[in-house]
Parts: sequence; structure tokens; C-alpha cells
Amino acid sequence: MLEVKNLQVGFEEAGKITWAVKNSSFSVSAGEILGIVGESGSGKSMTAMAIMGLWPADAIVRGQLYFQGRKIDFAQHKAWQELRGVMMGMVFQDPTSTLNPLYPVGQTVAEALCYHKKIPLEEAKRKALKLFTSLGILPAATRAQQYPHQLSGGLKQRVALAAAICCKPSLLIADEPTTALDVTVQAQILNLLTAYVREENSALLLISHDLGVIAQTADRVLVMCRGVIVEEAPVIKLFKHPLHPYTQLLMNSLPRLDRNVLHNIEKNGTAASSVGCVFAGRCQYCREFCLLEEPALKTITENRKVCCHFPLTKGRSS
Amino acid sequence: MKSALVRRFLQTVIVLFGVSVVTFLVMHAAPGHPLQANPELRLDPTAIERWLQLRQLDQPLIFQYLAWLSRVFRGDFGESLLYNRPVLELMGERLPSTLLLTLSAFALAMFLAVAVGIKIATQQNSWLDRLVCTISLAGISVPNFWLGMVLVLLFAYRFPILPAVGMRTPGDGSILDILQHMLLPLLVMVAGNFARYVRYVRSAVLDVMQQDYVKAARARGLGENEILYRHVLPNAAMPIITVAALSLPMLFTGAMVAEYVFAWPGLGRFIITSTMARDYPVIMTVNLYTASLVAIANFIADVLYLLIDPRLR
Amino acid sequence: MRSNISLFTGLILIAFLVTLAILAPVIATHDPATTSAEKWLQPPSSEHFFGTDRLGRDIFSRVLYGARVSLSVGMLSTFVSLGIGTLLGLLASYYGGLVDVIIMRFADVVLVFPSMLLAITLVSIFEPALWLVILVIAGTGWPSIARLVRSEVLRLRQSDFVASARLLGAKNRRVVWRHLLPNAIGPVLVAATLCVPAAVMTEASLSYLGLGVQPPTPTWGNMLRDAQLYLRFAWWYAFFPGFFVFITVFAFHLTGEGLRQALGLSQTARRGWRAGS
Amino acid sequence: MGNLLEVKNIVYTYGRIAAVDGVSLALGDSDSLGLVGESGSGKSTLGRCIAGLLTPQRGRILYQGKLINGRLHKEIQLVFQDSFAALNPRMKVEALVEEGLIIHKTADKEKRRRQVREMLQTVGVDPALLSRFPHQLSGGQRQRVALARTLILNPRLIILDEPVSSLDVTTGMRLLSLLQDLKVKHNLVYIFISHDLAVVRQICSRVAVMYAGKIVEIGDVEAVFARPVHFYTKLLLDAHPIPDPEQRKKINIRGEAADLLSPPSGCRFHPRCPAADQRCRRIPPPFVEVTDNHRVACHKAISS
Repeated sequence: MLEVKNLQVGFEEAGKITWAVKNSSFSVSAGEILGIVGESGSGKSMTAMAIMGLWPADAIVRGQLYFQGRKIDFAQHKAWQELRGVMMGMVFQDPTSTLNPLYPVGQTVAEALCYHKKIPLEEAKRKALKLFTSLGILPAATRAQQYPHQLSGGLKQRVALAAAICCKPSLLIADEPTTALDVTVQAQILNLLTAYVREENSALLLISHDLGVIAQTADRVLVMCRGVIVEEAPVIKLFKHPLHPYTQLLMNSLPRLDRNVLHNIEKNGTAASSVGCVFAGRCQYCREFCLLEEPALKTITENRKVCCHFPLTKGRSS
Repeated sequence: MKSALVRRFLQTVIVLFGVSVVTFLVMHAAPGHPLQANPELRLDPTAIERWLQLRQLDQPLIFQYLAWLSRVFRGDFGESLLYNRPVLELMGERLPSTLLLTLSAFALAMFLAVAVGIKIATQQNSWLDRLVCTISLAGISVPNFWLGMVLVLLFAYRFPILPAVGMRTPGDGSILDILQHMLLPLLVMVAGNFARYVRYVRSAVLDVMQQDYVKAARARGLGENEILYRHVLPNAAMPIITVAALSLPMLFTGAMVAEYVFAWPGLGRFIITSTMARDYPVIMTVNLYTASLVAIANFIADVLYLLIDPRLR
Repeated sequence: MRSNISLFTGLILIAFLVTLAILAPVIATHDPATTSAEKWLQPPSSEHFFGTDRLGRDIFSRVLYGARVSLSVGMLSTFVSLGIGTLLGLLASYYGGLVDVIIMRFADVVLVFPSMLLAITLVSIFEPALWLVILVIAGTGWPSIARLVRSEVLRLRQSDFVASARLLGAKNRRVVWRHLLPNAIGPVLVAATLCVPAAVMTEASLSYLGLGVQPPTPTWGNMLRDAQLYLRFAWWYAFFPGFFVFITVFAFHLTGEGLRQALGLSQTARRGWRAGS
Repeated sequence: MGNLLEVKNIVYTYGRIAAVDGVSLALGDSDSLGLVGESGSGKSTLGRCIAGLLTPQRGRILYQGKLINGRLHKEIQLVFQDSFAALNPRMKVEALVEEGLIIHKTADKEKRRRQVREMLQTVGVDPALLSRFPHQLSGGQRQRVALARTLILNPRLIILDEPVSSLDVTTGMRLLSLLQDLKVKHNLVYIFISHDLAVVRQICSRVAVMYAGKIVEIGDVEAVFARPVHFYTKLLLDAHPIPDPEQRKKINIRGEAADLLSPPSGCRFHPRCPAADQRCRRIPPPFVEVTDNHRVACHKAISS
């Protein structure tokens, strides 16, 4: 469905380019939920923006992108315009700022339908109402007339979702879609996203910093750290047996309902290194070699890739 | 919506009341007798007599104010000391020529500013953007009367292709003649206003273009035109409406200095000549009229805000 | 980067103009008041850099002395309106209630009079004089400062860092001096920088109309008034004084613009007008 | 065991919205209380009332037996959620941490400087950052500076308003671990406000669950998490995503958070409660003790 090869996104400052995304390659197939997890600054949002062709004006983007077998040229904004909304949809983090405050929410959805499907407004409005009902924006007719500021965060995110999927895109990107929401609403939104993928057999790129959300929703996971994909694995295998020390750190750092995990936290500070492994400065298993040589993403077994010189083994002795 | 409207309306009424008090007090502070002492002014002695009588100086201040206010409400703004004719009549005679100039200047400047402002906002930091920004900064820094003089120097004296002053050549009154006379004052006014407006349009559009909902609209695949006209411009309209509303009174009072430079027979020049002649009834009326126009223009802008933005309702 | 360039250029220009004004007696090649019957309306030359006027006075020297008037009117009136505006803005936001309503409605009333109209009205009532021009300009300039100060204080008072200081036990004086003022000063500074060019322009316009500073004091405005009659014969007479008004106003606008960008303030957010309503 | 803090039936309203609507709780000398609930449940408002930043319209707040309604107390401090907004952008780290000492005139310049350095060490901030401005720090560092700023006054009770919610997980957990150490070392009592139950689990001994301005369940963390009684607590626990793909939950959640402008009659949770009946719709449930120290406001808790 979507294949990304050697994607690089960087920003130039004072003649020096800092890369927010370094040489990332991955793919996602129809009906699959690919989770991307990482901390802030790991480049996960920038990856999504690059795929959507929505990077900031001052960014430098390189690499290849294949969408349903068709190559997309980064230089050609026109090609993207035909894909966005129809073939690719996106849900953002903050539903309050992503809906135009001046229009009733029904109109926002109807507008997209009207534009892409070239159908009359009345028909688009009817379709939007149907979509609202199926997404639980009830009572649909009343909600459609309301303005964003009159709706709760959860309802606004449902509207944003409706606007993103109204033309049934085969690739949906959700960038931290539940971070701004309460946990009960989060569960509802994740259910809707999953249901859409299963019904339409489309692909979902779910970006989140929350391993819990990823564990509950994704089929396959990419772990990103400072612009690099450090691990890629099916979700069950990843959680059962992480290969990269960073993945392990993320999992150990996650507050859990069933036990106290504070004792697991190592307390060494963070140090950045310009050469070698991106995680070397924070890695508790770091060796001298890691500081000198940058590891490559290598395949360990089928479906499992890791970017580490000394991947973890089950007993932890490398 | 209604309550917000009522509150704004009441605020406007309070401001209008304040305007009347301030105008009255300022005029009351004006010395009465230097009028007669200054023979240069050549005022009509009977008119001065009537003006002094009307002011009822022997009465307490509050009565003087109320008496004046009641005359104002009856549409009686007094008579000019200079012309010995009703002020309203004099102002009415000059309004058309002012409107001709100001309306065309406003429309032209606003149209250009919106077009250029949007253009440069969509290509921020391009050479065109920088050029327009620098020119507009220079534009708001040029004294318009000096710009007028320089234009007259160039186009009336050095290359005599346009008339320097006035509205029509004596004996001629054709539209073409008026247009020729209008060109230089129009140029001066458009230059200044365009510079002011374009900066607002640019920054208003830029502010909106950075909003997440514009990015989201793009992610929905809407074309750049739809995004601009349906999402950016309606949201950028508010600051533009504010500037437009603040310009509205200028339409009816004329650009005073510009009219003076070009001896354009409009309200603006009338205001200045009356002020220099200390034609108090005129000054008072003009102040009241202008300030009220501004207050009403602000009220209209507020109503427009309410209509555009559902969050304010 | 760009903001620093405009700020830098603006400040250099201002420093240059201020130096000219201060050193006018040293730099001037002639006495600005000395008339000369045989040397009237001479074009620029090595003797008279900017030519001479209708009475044979040296325009270059008069422009230098005019800078003194323009800059002092601009700066003094800005100081006065800054003082009044800050004081009233603080009072309104501090006491709130009726005090706030009275001050802010009064500001509204002053704001609806176009400043030029109010200025010529006030000047026409009293005898035109330098101090009157300063007071009149300050009198029309304070309301926007007051509005700005008020809205900044109200905004900052709600901020978490003020709450945090109060939790530590900070009293009003500390909150105002250490927390409110340092954070409010940026926008007010920008507004003040933009007050100066407006004042310079108003003074020039008033003097041009004959309602400002009176001859024989040389100001750019009344030089332009004189020049208007001789426009056809002596371009230099009108050109140089006007050009200096332009450069002065431009320099302050440039500085204000640069300052605003350096402080990261948006243009639409800056407007004191209708900030409170 | 005397109560360090007692909150009795306080009400705080913003205009027509009662953000905190009759909340009572007591805090022992060594308890740390987690205050959880969804946005709009009133937990932050309650925290600000206790800190003295807001004055409740009704009810009483007692600290060590003394009434402190609407008054600030040196021993009660608050750490804000957004460290960026809570630190004056025009002050350097040193001045920020030092401020409390200056206000209370506790030491001379030399001693203050030493104390500031020590305090920064305590919270794990490199003293090399002393002359940085807040915007030059990372989120974790800012939150530590904010903590140092309050700790320097030797408070007893610290209200932590979502201190880790804007931080990355690893940074957040390191901060939590620091908070845990400080609690022991400085004998502190925390009121930890969070929307994340799992975070509260790590650091608190007791937990109170708020819904629509009211506390619906309060008890020891172990007990409440193991055997939640109120249906809202159950819902919150259920909705919390477990980081284990082999335990996927399919949960059905009804409705939306209550509208505080017109709160539901009876039990405020009844429109979303799977077990609600006529009584729940009409009568607000009383607060009852289910086991030791575990109290719940739910009709069903009494009957079962």
C-alpha cells in the first residue's frame, strides 16, 4: 500500500542541516495498523507530515515514496493534492484547533465531500449526517448545525475523523489522535479508528507516545528515537521481547496500573552524541563501539528489525 | 447574540454622550471675545452676536449644555460665523466632492491592499514580500502633504500634464476635467492608505495561515483556492474590518491635509479653514459629527464581528 | 535575522538624527535666522547645501534646527502620553470596578475623535505654542497606551507565574516590580516607539497648516508651509524639510517594527484599540 | 494520627458552573493523596482552593486544625502543570529558585546562593544552568526548577497539578522517582492531581476519584485499584490502555462527561452508568464506607 524509502527530513540553520528524520524506510499494507512510537523530537510527526506532503516550508525532504505502486515526487505538490483527502486522510492531535471556528461542523465535512466527489451540497450534507450517525455524533442533525466551540473535545475529534474519512481514504494517518482527550474518550476514538480500518480494509498509521495505546491498537510497531527507526516488530513480539534497549527503556518507564515500576528507573542523565548510535548516550548497555559506529537497521528474523550493534536477548547478555 | 449586541449598543450610546460633553466643554473653554478682537478674521458681527447669545453665558453650565443638546437633537447646529449660514447647509454642499475623492481612494486602496496583501502573505519572505513590506513602511512614513507637493512639482510643474490644485477648471466642468484634477490627490491618499492597509491584511492572513485548521483543510485535500477563500479569508476578516471601520469616518470628513494641499473644495479643507478662522459653530459641529461617525463605525464593526464569529455570540 | 536588520538600521538612523539635532549649532554652516536680501531662493550649492529660502536663510541650517523641534516634540509628547497612559492603565486594572469603567470610557471618548481633528481644534482655541503642541499630541496619544497597559496587566495577573510568586509569599510590590512590569514592558515599549513617529507627523502637519509651532522658530512643518508658495520655482525649498520628516518617521517605524519582531509580538495583537472591549 | 489537612464540604463556582460542588476530605500526616478524574471534574480547582489561590464560596479548609480558607500558607505549595507558564520568562534559574528566600528574608546573599545551589543539586539540575532563562531549559529541567522553587521554603504539603503530563514518559518517570525520594527525605505530603491513574499508582498511598465536581470514591490505592466499587472508577480503570497486546480489551463506553451547566439530577454519573435505576436518577447518593478507609458515593455500593 505505502512504501517509504530512505526518507529524510531536515532543517537548515546557519548553513548546517539538522535531520529530524534520518534515512527511514518502512511500509504499511492494506488492512494493517502500523504504530509509530517515540518521545517528542523522535521525528514521528515529521514522518507523517512528509507522507502527507504537509511539511513546513523551510524543511528539506528527500527520499522515495510509493503509494499503491505509484511513485510520488516530493517536488510535485500537485500530485499530492489529488491524493490527500481522497486516498490519504489525517487526524491531528488537537481537535479544537483543527476545526475552522467559523463554520458549523457539518459543513466542514460536507465541504470535503462536495469538493472531492463533485456532488451537490444537499447530497453532501445528507451523506455527512449519515457519517455522523455512524461515528456516534448524536443527534446528528443537531450536532451538524453546531459550531466547534459548542462541542466537547471527544465530539470534535469524531468530527475531525469524519472529515478525514468521508471519502474513504485507503491510508489514514492519526497523529496522537487521543493525547488531548480523556481516557474514556480515548477508548471510544481508538475503537472508531480500528473499526474503520477493519471495515474499509485501509491502512492506518497510528502515531503515539503512549505504549498502552499502541499495545491495544496496533498490529505492527515502529519505534523511533531521535529521527531513527530503532526497532520494527509485530506488536505481540515487541512487547514480549523488545530487542532494542530504547524500547526496553520505554516499556520500563511506562507507569502501570498493576504494579509500582519506579524502582526500574535508571537515573543517569542524557548525553547527546553526534556520531555513533543515537541512543548511546542514554543506553545502559552502551559500549565504546556504539559511540563510534552508527548501527544500521538489520533484519533479525522475519518481520523483526532492529538498529543496534548488540540487540537484547531474552536473558539479557549479548 | 442579542445581549452582546445590546451591550455594545449601550457602550456606543455612552461614548456618544461623552463625545457631546467633551465637545461642549472644549468649546466652552474657548474664549468668546478674541473673536471680535481679531479683525483679520473678518467674521460677520451679527453672527457673532447671535453665537454669544445662544451660548447663554449667564446661565449655569449644565443648562447651557442641555440647551445646546436640545438644539442639536432638533438638527439645529447653529450658523457659521464666517458665512452667516447654517453649518449643516455648508457641510452638505461640500460633502459630494469629498465623497467623490474619499470613496474612490478608499475603494482603490482597500482593493489593492487586499489583493497584494494576500499575494505576499502566501509567499512570505519572497523578494516581492520584502519589497512590499519596505515600500509600505516607507508609505506610512511619508507626510502626505509633502508627497502631494512632490507630485505637484513633478506632474504639474516639471512635466505639466496635470492640474496642480482645485477640482475643475473654471468654465469647464466635464467629467474628464474633474478626473484630471482628482488624479494627484487620489494618488496621495491611495499611497498612504494602501501602505497602512496592506500591512494589516498581510499580518492578518499570515496569522490565520499558521493555524492548525488550515493545515487540516490541506490534509483533507482541499485546493489552495478553497483554503484561501473559505478558510483563511473569513478568519482574517476581523482585523481588516477593524481598519476599514476606522477609515469609514475619513470618507465623510475628507482627508483634511490632503484636501488642503490640493485646494480640493471638500469638507476636509472646509474644516481646516473654519478652524483657522475660529468659526466655533462649525468646529463644534464637525467634532461632534466626526466623533459620532467613528463611534458608529465601531459599533458597525462590532456587529459584523458578531455576524462572522459564532464564538462571540 | 531580518528583524535585527530593521532594528539596527532604525536605531542607527535615530542616533544620527539625534546627533544632528544636538550638534546643530556646531554643524550648521549659517545662522538659521540671518536673512539676506540678495541671496534669496538660491539652489543648493557648496555654500548652501540645501539652498536658501525666500528670505535668503540657509535651509540646511534651518533643517538642523528644525530637527531639534521635531524630535523634542516627538519624544516629550511620547513621554507625557506614556506617563499618563501607564498611570491610568495601571489604576484601571488595579482598582477595577467603577474606576476602570470611568477611565476606560473616557479613553474611548478621546479615541473616537480623530487625533488630527482634536489637535487642530485644541490649538485653534488656545494660542499656538510649542508646549501646547506637545500637550495636545500627548492628550490624544495616552488612551491607546492606557488600553494596552490595562490589558497586559490583566493578562499577566492571571498567569501561573504570578500565582506561583504569590504562593511563595510575594506581596503586591514584588509582584508588580519583579513579575508584572518586566513582562509588560515589551509591548508598551513597542507602542511607545510607534508613538514618536505619529507625534512627529502630527507636529509637522500642524505647523504646515500654521497651527503648530510659530515662526520664526524653524520647524520642518512651517518651512514646508513657506515653501508651498514657491514650489514652482524652488524645488529644494520644499524637498529637504519634507525629506527629513520622512526619514525621521521612517526611522522610528523601522525601530518599532524591528523591536516588535525581536520580541515576537504580532501586529494584529498589538492594537491597543478595542483590545479591552 | 492527627489530620494535616481537612477539607469540609467546599464549593467553588465560576459564574454558573460549580467546578467543585461539596467536597470533603481529610489527609493524614504521611498520606499522599492522588486526585484523579477527567478534565472538567474539578480536580485542579480543588487543588487551587487548598493552595489558597482560590477562595471557596462555601465550606472550610483546615490546615493543622487552623482555618486557612483563601489564605496562602508558606507550608502549602503548588507545582503547576505547565512549567513554562509557571516560571517568569524574564527571570533566570538562580533568581527563580532564590525568590522564596528573598521574600522571607531567611538568609544573607552568600548563604542564599549556597542554598540555591544545594537545592538544584537535590532536584537534579546541573548548577551550570543557573544563569539560563526558562525557555533555554528542557521540559524536565523546567519542572525540576519549579520544584526547587517551592522546596526551598521547606513546605509540608505540596500540591502537584499534573506535573508529568506534558513530559515524555522517560523524563516523567525520572521526575516521579525524584518526587518519591524527596517525599521520604523531606517528610512531604503530596496531593497529586492527575488524569492518569497509573501515574497516581506509582506515588500515592490514597486516591480520590472525582466526577463532575464531586468525589465519588476515596480509599487506599491498593484497595481502590484492586476492588473499585463506583462504576465511574471501574470505567476509568477499564479505559486505561494496558501495555500488553495479549490482553486486548473491548470496552463499551456510553455517553459524554456531564455538562456542568445543567448537571444530571440524582447521581451525576447516572446517564453513563450501566447499573443506574430510578433511585439513582432522583436521589444523590450518600457517601458510605465500604471497608476501612474506603468510601464511595453510590447507591449500588450500599445495596450490594
